[in-house]
Amino acid sequence: MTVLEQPGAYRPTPPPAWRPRVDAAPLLPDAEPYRLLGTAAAADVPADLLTRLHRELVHGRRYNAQATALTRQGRLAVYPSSTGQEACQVAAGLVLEERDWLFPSYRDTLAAVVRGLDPVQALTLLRGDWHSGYDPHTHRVAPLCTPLATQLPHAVGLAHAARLKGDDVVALALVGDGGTSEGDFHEALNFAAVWQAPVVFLVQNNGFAISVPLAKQTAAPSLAHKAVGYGMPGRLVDGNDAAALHRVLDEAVRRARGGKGPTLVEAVTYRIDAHTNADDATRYRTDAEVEAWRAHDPIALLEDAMRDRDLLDERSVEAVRESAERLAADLRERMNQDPVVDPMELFEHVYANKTSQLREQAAQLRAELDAETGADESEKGAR
Amino acid sequence: MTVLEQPGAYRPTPPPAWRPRVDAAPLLPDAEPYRLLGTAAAADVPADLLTRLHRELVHGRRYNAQATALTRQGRLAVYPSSTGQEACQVAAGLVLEERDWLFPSYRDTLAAVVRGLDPVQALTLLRGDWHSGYDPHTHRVAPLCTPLATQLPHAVGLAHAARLKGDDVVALALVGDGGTSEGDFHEALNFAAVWQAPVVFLVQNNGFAISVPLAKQTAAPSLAHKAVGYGMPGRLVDGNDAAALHRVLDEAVRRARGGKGPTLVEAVTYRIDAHTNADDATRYRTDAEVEAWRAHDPIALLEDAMRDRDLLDERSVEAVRESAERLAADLRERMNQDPVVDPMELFEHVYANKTSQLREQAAQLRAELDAETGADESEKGAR
Amino acid sequence: MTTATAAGTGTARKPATMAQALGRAMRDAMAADPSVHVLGEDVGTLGGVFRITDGLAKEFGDDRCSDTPLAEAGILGTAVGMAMYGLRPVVEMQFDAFAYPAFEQLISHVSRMRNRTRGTMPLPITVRVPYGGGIGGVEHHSDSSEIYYMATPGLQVVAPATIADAYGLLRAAIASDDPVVFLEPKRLYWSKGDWSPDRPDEVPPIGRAVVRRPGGGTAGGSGPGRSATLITYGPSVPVCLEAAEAARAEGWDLEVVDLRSLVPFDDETVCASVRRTGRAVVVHEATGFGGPGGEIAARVTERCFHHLEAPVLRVTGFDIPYPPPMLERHHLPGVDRVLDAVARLQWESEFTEGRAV
Amino acid sequence: MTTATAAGTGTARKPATMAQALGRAMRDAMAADPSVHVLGEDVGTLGGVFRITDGLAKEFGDDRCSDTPLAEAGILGTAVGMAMYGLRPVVEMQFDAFAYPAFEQLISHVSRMRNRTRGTMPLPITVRVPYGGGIGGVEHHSDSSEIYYMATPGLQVVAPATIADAYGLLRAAIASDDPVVFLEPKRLYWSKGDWSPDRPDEVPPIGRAVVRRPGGGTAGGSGPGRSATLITYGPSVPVCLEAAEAARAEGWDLEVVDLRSLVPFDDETVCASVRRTGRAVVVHEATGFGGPGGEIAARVTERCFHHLEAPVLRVTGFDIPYPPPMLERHHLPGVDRVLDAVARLQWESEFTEGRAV
Ligand SMILES: Cc1ncc(C[n+]2csc(CCOP(=O)(O)OP(=O)(O)O)c2C)c(N)n1
Ligand SMILES: Cc1ncc(C[n+]2csc(CCOP(=O)(O)OP(=O)(O)O)c2C)c(N)n1
Ligand SMILES: [Mg+2]
Ligand SMILES: [Mg+2]
Repeated sequence: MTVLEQPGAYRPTPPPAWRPRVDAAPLLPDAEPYRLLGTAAAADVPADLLTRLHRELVHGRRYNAQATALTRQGRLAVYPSSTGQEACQVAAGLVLEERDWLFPSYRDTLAAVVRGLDPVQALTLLRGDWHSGYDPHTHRVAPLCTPLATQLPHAVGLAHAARLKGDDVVALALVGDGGTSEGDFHEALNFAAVWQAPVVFLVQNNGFAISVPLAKQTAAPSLAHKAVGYGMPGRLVDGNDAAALHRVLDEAVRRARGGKGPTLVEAVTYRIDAHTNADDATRYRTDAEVEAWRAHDPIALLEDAMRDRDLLDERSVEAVRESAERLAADLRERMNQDPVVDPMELFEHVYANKTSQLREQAAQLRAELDAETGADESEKGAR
Repeated sequence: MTVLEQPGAYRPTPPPAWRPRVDAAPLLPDAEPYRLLGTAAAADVPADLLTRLHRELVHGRRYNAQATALTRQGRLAVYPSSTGQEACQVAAGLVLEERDWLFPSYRDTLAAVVRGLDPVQALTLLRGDWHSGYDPHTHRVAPLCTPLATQLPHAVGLAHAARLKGDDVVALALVGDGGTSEGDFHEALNFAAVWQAPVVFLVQNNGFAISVPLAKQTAAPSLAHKAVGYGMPGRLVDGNDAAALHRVLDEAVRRARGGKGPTLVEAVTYRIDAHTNADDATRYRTDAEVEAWRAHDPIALLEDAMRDRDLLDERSVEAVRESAERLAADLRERMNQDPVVDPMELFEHVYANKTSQLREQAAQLRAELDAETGADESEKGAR
Repeated sequence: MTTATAAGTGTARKPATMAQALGRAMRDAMAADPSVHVLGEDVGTLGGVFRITDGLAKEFGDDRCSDTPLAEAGILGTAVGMAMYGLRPVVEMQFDAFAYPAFEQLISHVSRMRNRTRGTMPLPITVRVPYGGGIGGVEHHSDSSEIYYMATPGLQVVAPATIADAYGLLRAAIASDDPVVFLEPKRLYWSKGDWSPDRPDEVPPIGRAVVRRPGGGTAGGSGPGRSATLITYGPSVPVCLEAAEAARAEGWDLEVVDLRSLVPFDDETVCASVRRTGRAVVVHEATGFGGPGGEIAARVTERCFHHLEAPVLRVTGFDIPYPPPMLERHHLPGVDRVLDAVARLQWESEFTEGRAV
Repeated sequence: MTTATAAGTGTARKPATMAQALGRAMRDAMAADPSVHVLGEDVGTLGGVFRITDGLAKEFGDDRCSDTPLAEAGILGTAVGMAMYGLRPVVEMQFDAFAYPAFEQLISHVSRMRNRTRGTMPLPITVRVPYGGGIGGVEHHSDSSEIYYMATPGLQVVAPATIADAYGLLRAAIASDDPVVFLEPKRLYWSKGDWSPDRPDEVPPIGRAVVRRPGGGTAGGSGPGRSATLITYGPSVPVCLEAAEAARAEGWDLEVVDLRSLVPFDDETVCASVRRTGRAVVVHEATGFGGPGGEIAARVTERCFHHLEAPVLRVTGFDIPYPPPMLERHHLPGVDRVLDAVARLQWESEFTEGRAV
C-alpha cells in the first residue's frame, strides 16, 4: 500500500535496527501457478519419473473409485475421495525419502498408499474398525488427521525434533484450503519458520471446504501469499500437473533437508467428487464447473505430455489399467471380509496401564459379552 | 521464490479461473517504516494536531509514571506500562470518531484514557477490585483484554455487525508483537478480510513479548507482511512518530469507513519499562539497547519537530507539564482511596438471574459476613 | 436407532423430525427478531451438514445466515463481537469435537463477559453443538463434552430430548440474554414425532426438568416400594424410557426425569422424584469419570441422603475415548445396562425371598 | 499465605521452596535423559515468569529449554510432534487460563494418540500448569481447571501439595509414558520445607493418595466416633491440615487424604479412610458445580454407602468466575468453611446433648 508517499530524507537518529530484515521478494509466489506439462520444459522431465507418476495416477484414480464403491456396499463408513487431486497425492507420496515423514489428513489415504502403506490399513479409520490402522513408524506416516490443520504443528515438532537429534529427516504435511483458516495453520507455520524446521506444507487448494468456496475462505491473492508473513517462501503450482508438483515439492524438500527451512506450497486443484459419499455437491456447485475442471484432468494432462514424447502407447496404457484393476480387485476382496474387532480392546490403549476403573469397566464388558455368548450357546443348545 | 523458472508458453486449456485474483503489490508494506517527524513533510502536519498530540504524549508519560508508582504503594495489583509507546497509545486514542470502538489489551489503558475514559475506571482491573471498571458502551471501549489476541475477533465481529446494521462505525484493535503468533490473530484477520469488515488492526511491535525478542517470535520481513496473506494492506510505521502514526491510522480508518475493508498496521516501537512492575527486564535485555531507544523518544521527536516550526516554547511546555502533574495528582489521590467492594456482588452478574445454587451460595456468604460483622460488633461492644 | 417417539402423543398426523423442529426454531426466531444471526461452517448454501439450517440463507439472505471461514475460534470470537454490538448470534459448531478450538473464546469470554462488565455487556449467544454418538461417525464425530461446559460458570447448558423441546428450548436459548451451549443429540435428529410447526407446543423454560414417565403404581408419594428414578437427558432419554418400560416386566416401577438443561439444574424436580422413589440411577453417554453423573449423583445425595435406600448409581459411557463405529454399541449405555444398574440398587432389604434380581 | 510446611518434618536445615524443587526435578530429568526437552513462553532466558525453569537454558542450551513463539496450541502441537519422534517434551503453560488455546490439541491429540495408534505411538508429554488462586492475580490468572482434564480419558492429572511431592511427582510425570497434566498450585510455589535436593525423598508413585494426617484417637479402624475424612489435593491440602488441627479443639478427629493425582484416582486409600471415619468432606478451590468434588463424592458414596453417617459434603470455590484480587478471600475455601462443613456432617445421632456444633 503506497497511499501515503514515503516523505524525503530523514534527519533524526533512526531507531536501532533490532533484527535482521529478510528480503520479502524471494518469498513471494509467482502470479501464475507453476506448470511443466504442456510446456516446452516438459521435455526435460526424466521419462522414468513420468512413467512412475502415470502408473500411480491411474492406480490412484482406480483406488478412489473402488473406495467410493465400498461406501455403497457398506464396507466403508465414509470416504473422502481425492479424485481429481491424484497428482497432489501421488507427488506427495513419491517425493519423500524413506526416512522422511508424511502427515496426511482424512482425504490423503492415497498419498499414504503411494508411500507404501497397505490400503486396507490406510482405510481402517474410514472403515470404522479402529481409529488408525497402522503403526505410524513402519512407513513414517502419521495417523490420518481429522481435526483440521491440527496435524501441522505435529509435523513441525517432529521435523524440529529430528533436526535436534541430528537426523536428516524432512516432514511433509498436507492440508486443505479450508484448513488454512484455522489458527493451528498459522501457529504451525510460524513455529516452523522461527525454528527453521525441515518441513514442507502442501495446501491442496481444491476450491471448496465442503460447500464453502475459496472466495468465502480467503481474500488473499493466493494461499501461497501467506508464506511471506512467516518468512518462508510460498510457491504456487498447478495441482493437476504431476510433474510440476513433483518438481516444486522436490525442490522444497531439498531446501528443508539442506537446513534452509520450511516452504509453503499451494497446489491449485479441484475435488471432482463430492466432499464425501455423504455429501451432495449439486447443492453448492454447477456441473459446468466440474466439467471445466475435468477438461484439466491430471491423468489426461500427463498422458498428453507422455504421448508427445512417445512414452505411452495403447499397450502400456492397457498394462497400467490392468494392474490398477488387480489392485482394486484385491482391495475389494480384502475389504469384503469382516474385520476382526475385539470390544475388549477398547480398554487396552487408553493408558500404558489400565486405571482401576478401566479394569472394573473391562470386567463389566467382559461379563456382558460372556453372558451374550452364554445366551447364544444355550439358545443353540436349545435348538 | 523463483528457484524454478516459469517455463515458456502453455498449451493445454488452463484450469478455470475460479476466483478474482487481487493484485498483491499494493498490499505489501514499504521496506522502511513510514515517518513524518524529522522529514520535510512534517511541515504540512496541522499545527493543532501536533499540539494535541504533544499534550497527550506528555500527559501519557506522566500517567504511566504515576500508575507505576501506584504499584509500589500497593494501590495497583500490577501495571503494564506503555512508557515509550505513548505515540501508539495517543494516536489510537485520538484517531477514532465518537461512534467508533476501541479494543485495548492490558497494556492499553492509556489509549482508553485518551479516548475519554476516567483513568480510575480504566485501572480497575489492575487495581483488583473488579475485572472491568467501566460500561464498555459509554466510551465504546471494550474491556481490557488479557488473553492475548482474543479481542481481535471481537473487534471484527463488532465492526461486521455495525456494517450489517448500516451503522457507520469502525473498530480499532490493539495487539502486541507476541500476540500476532496466536491463532486468534490469524482467524480474526482472515474473517475481517473475507467480510471486508471496517476494522483496523494496530500491532504495537515493542520488540518483546515479556522476555522473548521479536526474532524468536517471527522470521517474517515484518509483521506488516502478514497482511497480504489475508488480502488486506499492511503498513509499517515508526511507532514513536506520533504524527506518522496518526496519519497512517487515520488513512486506515477512512479506508474502513469507506467500505474498503481492514488494514493491518505495524508500529515499530519499544517498551522502555519492564513488562510489568513484577518483571525484571535486565534478565533479557541490555541497558545499551534501552538507551538507544531512549534516543528515539516519541516526545523528544515531536518536540524537536514542533520547535522547528516554532510551535513550542518554554511556557507552553511548562503549561503541559503542569496540567500533567495535576492529572497525576488527581489520579494519585483518587487511587489512594480504598475502593468500595461488596463481596455479595460476586454472585450478581454470573447470569441474568441467579441459579438456585448461586442463591444458596450467596446466602452462605451473606451469613458468613453477618457472622463476621456480628463478631466485630460484639468485640467492639466488649471493648 | 432409538427415537423419541415413545414420548410423543400417538397418531403422527403431522410427523416432524427433531431436525425440522430445530430448523423451524431458528427460522421463527429470525423472523421474529432481526437481530438473530446464524453463522458457522456450511450453514448457508448447504444448510449445514445435518441440514438443520436448510433454507435460512435463502429466506433471510447471506448476511443473516452466513458461511464463515473454517475457524471455530474465529466464529465464536466474531460472534462475541456481534453480540457486543447488540446482535443475537446463533453459532453452529459442525460436530462436538470441533468446538474445542473455540474453547478459549467460550471459557474466557463468552462465559465471563456479563460478569466482567458488571452486567452491562451480556452476550446472548447460542452455541449449537451436534453432540453424542450412535450415528456411526468416525473419530471426533461422536464426543459428549457437556461436562466442560457445565463446569464453566456463566454458561447455560441445554440438551433437548423431544421434538417439542428441540423447538421450544432452542427458541428459549436464542431469546436468553445469557449464552447457551445448546447440545443437539445428533442421533435423535431423525427421530419423528407428532408436532405442529404452526402451533408448536409450549414447553417449560430452560432450567426446569420434567418427569417424562411418572412412577405408575407408586406415584403420588407413596414411598419407595419397588420404584426408582432414572435421571437423564438428551440422547439417553429414549433409552431410559425404553428401560422403564422393560422394567415393568421385572416388577420395577421407574420414574424417568429428563433434565432438559444441565445448567441451570433443577434440583427441585429431581429431588422430589428421588424422595418419592428412594433410589436413583443417572444415565448419560458421556464418560463416567469426572462426567455430569458425578455432579448429579453428589447433589442428589447431599439433598436426599436420608431418603436413599442405595447409593445413586451411574450408567455412562466407559472412561475411554469414544470408540470407532464398529464398537460404539458396546460403549453406549443401553437398556440392559440401565436395568443392570437398577438391579444393583440394593432391593434385598424389601424382598420377598426367592425373587430374582 | 498458607504454606505446606505443616507437612514438613521439622527443623528447616535445608529449607527449599516448591518452586526450587520443581526446577530441580526438571534439571535432574534433563541431566538423566537427553530426550527431555522443556519448551514454553519465557522458559529460556527469563526462566519462566515464576522462575521455575531458571537456569535450565544456561545449563542445557536453548535447544533443550526453548522460548517458543507465543501460541499455546502451537507449543503443545509441536510438543506432540516432538514426542512422536521420541522426545519427552515438558511444556509450560504460563497460567492455567492460558492453557485453553491448547485445548483442542490436548483433547483431540495428546489424550488420544496412544489409543488411536493401538499403543504404538504413546505421547510422553508433561504439561505443567501453574494453577489456582490466592496470589492476588488479575482476571485469568487464578483459574482451577482440573475438571476439564480429569474428564478426558487418556490424560493423567497430578497436583502436588508438598515439596517432596513437587519433585517426586514431576520426575514421575516426566518419566511417564502417558501424557500428564501437572498442576502446580501457584500459591504454594514459595512455601518452604525441609528438603534435600541431593537426596530427594522417595514418594509414592502417581496414582497413590496418602493420608497426610491420620485420625489420631480413632486410627486403626476403631469406627466412626467423632472422626471424618477430608479429601483434598493441591493448594487445599495445607488448608485442610490447618482445619484438622483447629478441629481438635472442637473434639473432632479428622483424617486428611491428599489425593496427589486425580487421574489415576486412588479409590483404595480414600475409601479405606472413609470407611474408618464414616464421614467425608471434599475440599478444593475449583468451582463446585460440575467440579472434581462431584466425582469424588459420587464414587466415595458408591463404594462406602453403608459406612456413611452423612452425605459426603463439598467445600469448594463458589460457582462463579474466579473473583478479582480484592474479593478472592471470600471465594477460596478456608479453614472456617471446612469446619462448618464438618459441623454439618450430622453428628447429632452420636451426640451427648448440649455440645455445640
Ligand atoms: C476443526 C475442524 N472443524 C471442522 C471440521 C469438519 N470438516 C471436515 S472436512 C471440512 C472441510 C475441509 O475443507 P478443506 O480444508 O478445504 O479440505 P478438503 O476437505 O477440501 O480436502 C470440515 C469443515 C473438522 N474436521 N475439523
Ligand atoms: C493466551 C495468553 N497466553 C499467555 C499470556 C501471558 N502473557 C501476558 S503478556 C505476554 C506477552 C505479550 O507480548 P506482546 O503481545 O508482545 O505484548 P506486550 O506485552 O509486549 O505489549 C504473555 C505471554 C496471556 N496473557 N494470554
Ligand atoms: Mg478444500
Ligand atoms: Mg510486545
